[in-house]
Amino acid sequence: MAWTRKILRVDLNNGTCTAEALNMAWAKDYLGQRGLATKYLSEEVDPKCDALGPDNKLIMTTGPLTGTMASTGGRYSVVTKSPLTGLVACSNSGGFIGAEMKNAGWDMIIFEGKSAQPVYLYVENDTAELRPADDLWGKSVWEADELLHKKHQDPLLRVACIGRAAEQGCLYSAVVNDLHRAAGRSGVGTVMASKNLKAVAIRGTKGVGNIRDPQGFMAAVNAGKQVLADNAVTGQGLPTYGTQVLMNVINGIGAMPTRNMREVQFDGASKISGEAMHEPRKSDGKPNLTTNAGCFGCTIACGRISTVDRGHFSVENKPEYWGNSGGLEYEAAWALGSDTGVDDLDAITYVNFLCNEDGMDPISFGATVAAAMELFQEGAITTEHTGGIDLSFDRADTLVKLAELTAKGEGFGKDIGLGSKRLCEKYGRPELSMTVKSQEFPAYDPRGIQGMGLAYATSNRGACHLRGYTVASEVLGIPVKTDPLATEGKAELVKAFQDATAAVDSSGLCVFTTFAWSMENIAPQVDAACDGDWSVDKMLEVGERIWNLERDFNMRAGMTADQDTLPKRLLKDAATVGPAKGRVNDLDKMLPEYYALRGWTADGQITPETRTRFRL
Amino acid sequence: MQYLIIGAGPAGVTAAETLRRLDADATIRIIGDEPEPPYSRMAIPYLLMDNIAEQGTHLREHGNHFADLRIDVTRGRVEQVDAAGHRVRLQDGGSLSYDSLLIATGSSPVHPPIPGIDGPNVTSCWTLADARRILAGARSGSRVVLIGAGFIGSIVLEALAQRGVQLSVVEQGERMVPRMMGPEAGGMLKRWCESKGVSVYTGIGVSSIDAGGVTLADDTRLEADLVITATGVKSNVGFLEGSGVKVDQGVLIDRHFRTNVADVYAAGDVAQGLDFSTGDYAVHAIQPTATDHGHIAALNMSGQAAEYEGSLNMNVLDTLGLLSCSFGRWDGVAGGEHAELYAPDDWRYLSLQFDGDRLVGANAVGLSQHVGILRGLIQRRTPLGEWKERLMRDPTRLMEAYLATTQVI
Amino acid sequence: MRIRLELYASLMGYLPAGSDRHASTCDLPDGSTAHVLLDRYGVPRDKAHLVLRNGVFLHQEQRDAQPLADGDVIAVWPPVAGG
Amino acid sequence: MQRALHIDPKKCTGCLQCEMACSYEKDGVFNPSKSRIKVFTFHHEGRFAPYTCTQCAEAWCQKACPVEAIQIDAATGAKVIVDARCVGCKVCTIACPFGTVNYNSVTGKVIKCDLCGGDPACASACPTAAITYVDADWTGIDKMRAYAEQSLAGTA
Repeated sequence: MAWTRKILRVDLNNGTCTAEALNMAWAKDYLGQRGLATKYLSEEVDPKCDALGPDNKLIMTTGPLTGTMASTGGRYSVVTKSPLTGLVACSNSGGFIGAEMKNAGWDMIIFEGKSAQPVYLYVENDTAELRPADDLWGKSVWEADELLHKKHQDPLLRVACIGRAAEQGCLYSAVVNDLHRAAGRSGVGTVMASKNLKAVAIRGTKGVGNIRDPQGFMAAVNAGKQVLADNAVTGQGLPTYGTQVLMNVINGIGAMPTRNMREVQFDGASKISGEAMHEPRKSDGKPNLTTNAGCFGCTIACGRISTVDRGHFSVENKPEYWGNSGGLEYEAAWALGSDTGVDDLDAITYVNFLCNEDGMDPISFGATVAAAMELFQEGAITTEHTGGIDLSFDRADTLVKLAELTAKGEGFGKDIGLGSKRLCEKYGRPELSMTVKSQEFPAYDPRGIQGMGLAYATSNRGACHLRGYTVASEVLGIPVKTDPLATEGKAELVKAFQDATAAVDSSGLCVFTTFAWSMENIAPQVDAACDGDWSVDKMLEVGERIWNLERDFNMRAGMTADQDTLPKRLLKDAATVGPAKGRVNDLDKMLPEYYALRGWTADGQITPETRTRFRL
Repeated sequence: MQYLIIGAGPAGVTAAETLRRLDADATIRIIGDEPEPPYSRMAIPYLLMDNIAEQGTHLREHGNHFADLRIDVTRGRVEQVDAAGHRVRLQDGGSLSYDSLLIATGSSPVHPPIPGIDGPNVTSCWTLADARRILAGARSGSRVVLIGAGFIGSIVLEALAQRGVQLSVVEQGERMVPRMMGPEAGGMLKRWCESKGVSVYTGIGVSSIDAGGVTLADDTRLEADLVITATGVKSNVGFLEGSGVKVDQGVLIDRHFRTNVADVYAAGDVAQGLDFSTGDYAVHAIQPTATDHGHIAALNMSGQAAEYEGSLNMNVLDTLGLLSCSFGRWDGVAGGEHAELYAPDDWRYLSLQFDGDRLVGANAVGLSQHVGILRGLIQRRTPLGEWKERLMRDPTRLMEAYLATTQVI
Repeated sequence: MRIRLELYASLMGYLPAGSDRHASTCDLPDGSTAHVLLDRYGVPRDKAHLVLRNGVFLHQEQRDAQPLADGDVIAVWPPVAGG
Repeated sequence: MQRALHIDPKKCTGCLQCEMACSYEKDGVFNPSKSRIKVFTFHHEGRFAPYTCTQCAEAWCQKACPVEAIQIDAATGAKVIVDARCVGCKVCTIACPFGTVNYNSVTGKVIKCDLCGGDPACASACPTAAITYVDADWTGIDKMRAYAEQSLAGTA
């Protein structure tokens, strides 16, 4: 129960849409969303396939709680093989389209093959069909969204769409839904573009029922909502300041990756922080932030809705950017700001708008710009390469220009679209790329937060904070405070976070609930909704199974354990300021313990015993 | 005070109830010429669909509703109004006096001069008696020809199709519902009906009807067990001849529902009342207008000088599951702008007509949610300001425009 | 000794009027602890979730026991999180 | 004293908990498309507006109904659809100038807010108190309602 038990399979080669039954045996082992879709991917796709070829598949997937009244129960994920990392990609998004898919009666949509012509998928409850998208191709996400709403004359149609960046091959392109929420990381939008699939437009009016124990479910849901409301973080901190409140915190502890991670503190942090978004602007007296917003069903509402100052150079003659849209979240503000040295809140907000409008992961985009800036500083890139653009650090105008070029795949934007790894290789300085497994880092320097170093190195989708967010414990004291500079106990902490996150990501809930909820709050909601015994232990077991399945896919894709590492800069060049001064990330002290805890061999291979245990 | 109301339809019943609220002591009498308790013609299609029993068409649920309100409902037919004598003469020879008279006699189907239209296999669909004839004659598999695909015809069409008959529809106009919607929307309705197995002939008349069926002007032969006509209605004004009450298409009234004769008022289908959109006087034979008329006429009859703002012409149709609606000047006004979206493959159409920055009319097919705001925007004459341009660019943002211009947001 | 206090997020309201964005400096007697400093500004102890001394987290007991030093920067947040 | 739904759009985050609570209360499933209360998003303005029936005194829907299928709940004053009588003619959906009566094609009846008999599920579910159920005169809703009705009434 809670699952609709129906999958929509879309064959882009033949243009057909077919319904099939959800594999319930797999659902009981993998729950839904991230886990279940990865199982399908793992069974149906050769991990060695070309990520941008017709043999790769793209799966849009919901969890059993997606579309229910469980707080934050609106999540969906896009699962595929990543063109950026060559490994499994699973990008999670909020907004409303996940719930709409569920309301239309589908747990999952699997896209396979490649369409000869640009198409979009239109789903209205049981009816699904591919339609020509020639008029949408070449349009931004925002333009295509408006066209689709008009075409179907339905203001409540929910749209997930790729922008021009994906069409132009930008390797970290996102699938953007509801205008400004995104399945952002690992280039899932690039895969969608490779299939000539521009958009998915869904209208669901069937509703989500099939709750195993409705009364028990509502009791668990209401108890959960109360915990979120009473918790200072989810009840006050996140709604008021959003994730951006971290800007000053992380800077304060000296773990703010700055100017391509050469430094660990950013002098301009407070100017682009969550607090700064509340400050009235000199020009019009209005703050950058207009309001907070919730995704479907979310009673936290950490989302930011903001405007750019109309007089700012980036938008001064562009009234189309004078309205409100989504932003800034911490990771984007960091990547577009600290990592490039830009402390101009309006410029960062505008560039974040562009990332949404044309479907680019702002983390990877900002980090790639930061790498380009260092290459420029080192003389590896010159104005001859850039078409005259001065790529010096700290330049807001450069950031804006590069965003506009990359969004459309023009000029030097083509190179920025390669991502940090390929860019640095192209210009002969691969060591300047701040990536793990070819994916750019997010906003926590592992020299100042040791556990995050291990989390990054072992993440199944390359550098990522959302695979094991030990920041919660090491910095924020959730659930208990640990010392960010210590390595002891971090292997266990990382594993625990990774497994729990995999389970939450498979349920349809948002991982941000875990700032207030433990698995003791989550499991009863899943259990009341779903058939089967969904105890805390079962949830954690499923999380660990998912982690091993992802690892297995990656190994079959050709990944080797020596890729479980960090860039040399983070392992060799000590931090020069702040509490972490003199420290590098001591990955070698944590990794062997981690492998052992995972039931893997000393060289990172999944042991036969572990395989048997998780029925891989 | 003696109030007499001729006609037991929605206008008459609403007027009677309103009068009772305003005046506890008055004598209130409704006189109707059909044998059933007051009922709603709007409900007949649902009777034909077997959704409801006859009782479900009754205007008031409780059998003693009128008795409780001390409203006397009498069966009878008025032959003549003696305005000077403040009396009406009945067909059965009796007469009734009044202090204040409301003419709410409604309208009746028009029968075009087609040979054979008076045949025993031909019926209109207007009264409960008609409905019983159709229920008896239109069984699953019966061949039925429906003449007329205007608003009423289209509602009847829905009911007939639900009965599982083999249905053909003939409409003399160029499209279905020609007085309710433009060519795109009307054409869409026709294609929709055809896709559901109904044969639709537009732009052609019927030349004759006989016991075996219908022959069209181009000699196309449509075999039929039953022929139903829905070729328009006209106000029931015949009995007013010689009364001095002025009649045009319907009874001429002013903004207080007064006729030219003292103490005689008119409301509903029989009245040629103020049209909100045009400022002219016209017969709007629709249910909401009838009840509005009845309500405000009663206010005036009781001495309150309530000035009518006019009725908005509007209709909503469900044609075999395809919803459509029409409001006000759906065909536009001179010098006004027009926003339109047409998606024939998706069975959707939306058309907004503006006069300056005010909405004056609309047509929609496939719109099912918050439809009433179209009435709200038109009838409130809401200045749309910047939302006019936004609607010109994207008419689907109607609800936002409505909220932004009428609510505190 | 001179101490710099930085208050963030919803605690900013405890800064004296005219403070520069997040920070205020004050002189405290030698040996003063973080809690003494917070009391000076009227910051409720239960709202001071993250207390960093020169970027290093102070546990509850340290806030009472650990004497501050001249030039220290104490930065304080209510319960917050992000991601 | 009768109570009314009071809506404060400034507090709304657009989470749709109210829509789910409504559909769950009425239909036993989470289905925003069948909710009697709808949240509208003003993306450009960065605002959210929950919207539902104000239970107006001279109810347009009630007057237009040809079969007396809209009746008044004596306890709450709500205008309530009587499913057993509703024939699905949709006249009320075009008569209500506020657009708060909608047709449900699944049931073939119309639906509208009925205040849940005095304990509105939307208000209970709202996490930010953007929707509350309060004494009618406290909300000023009567004034708003009167204004709305006056400007729309058939008489000048």
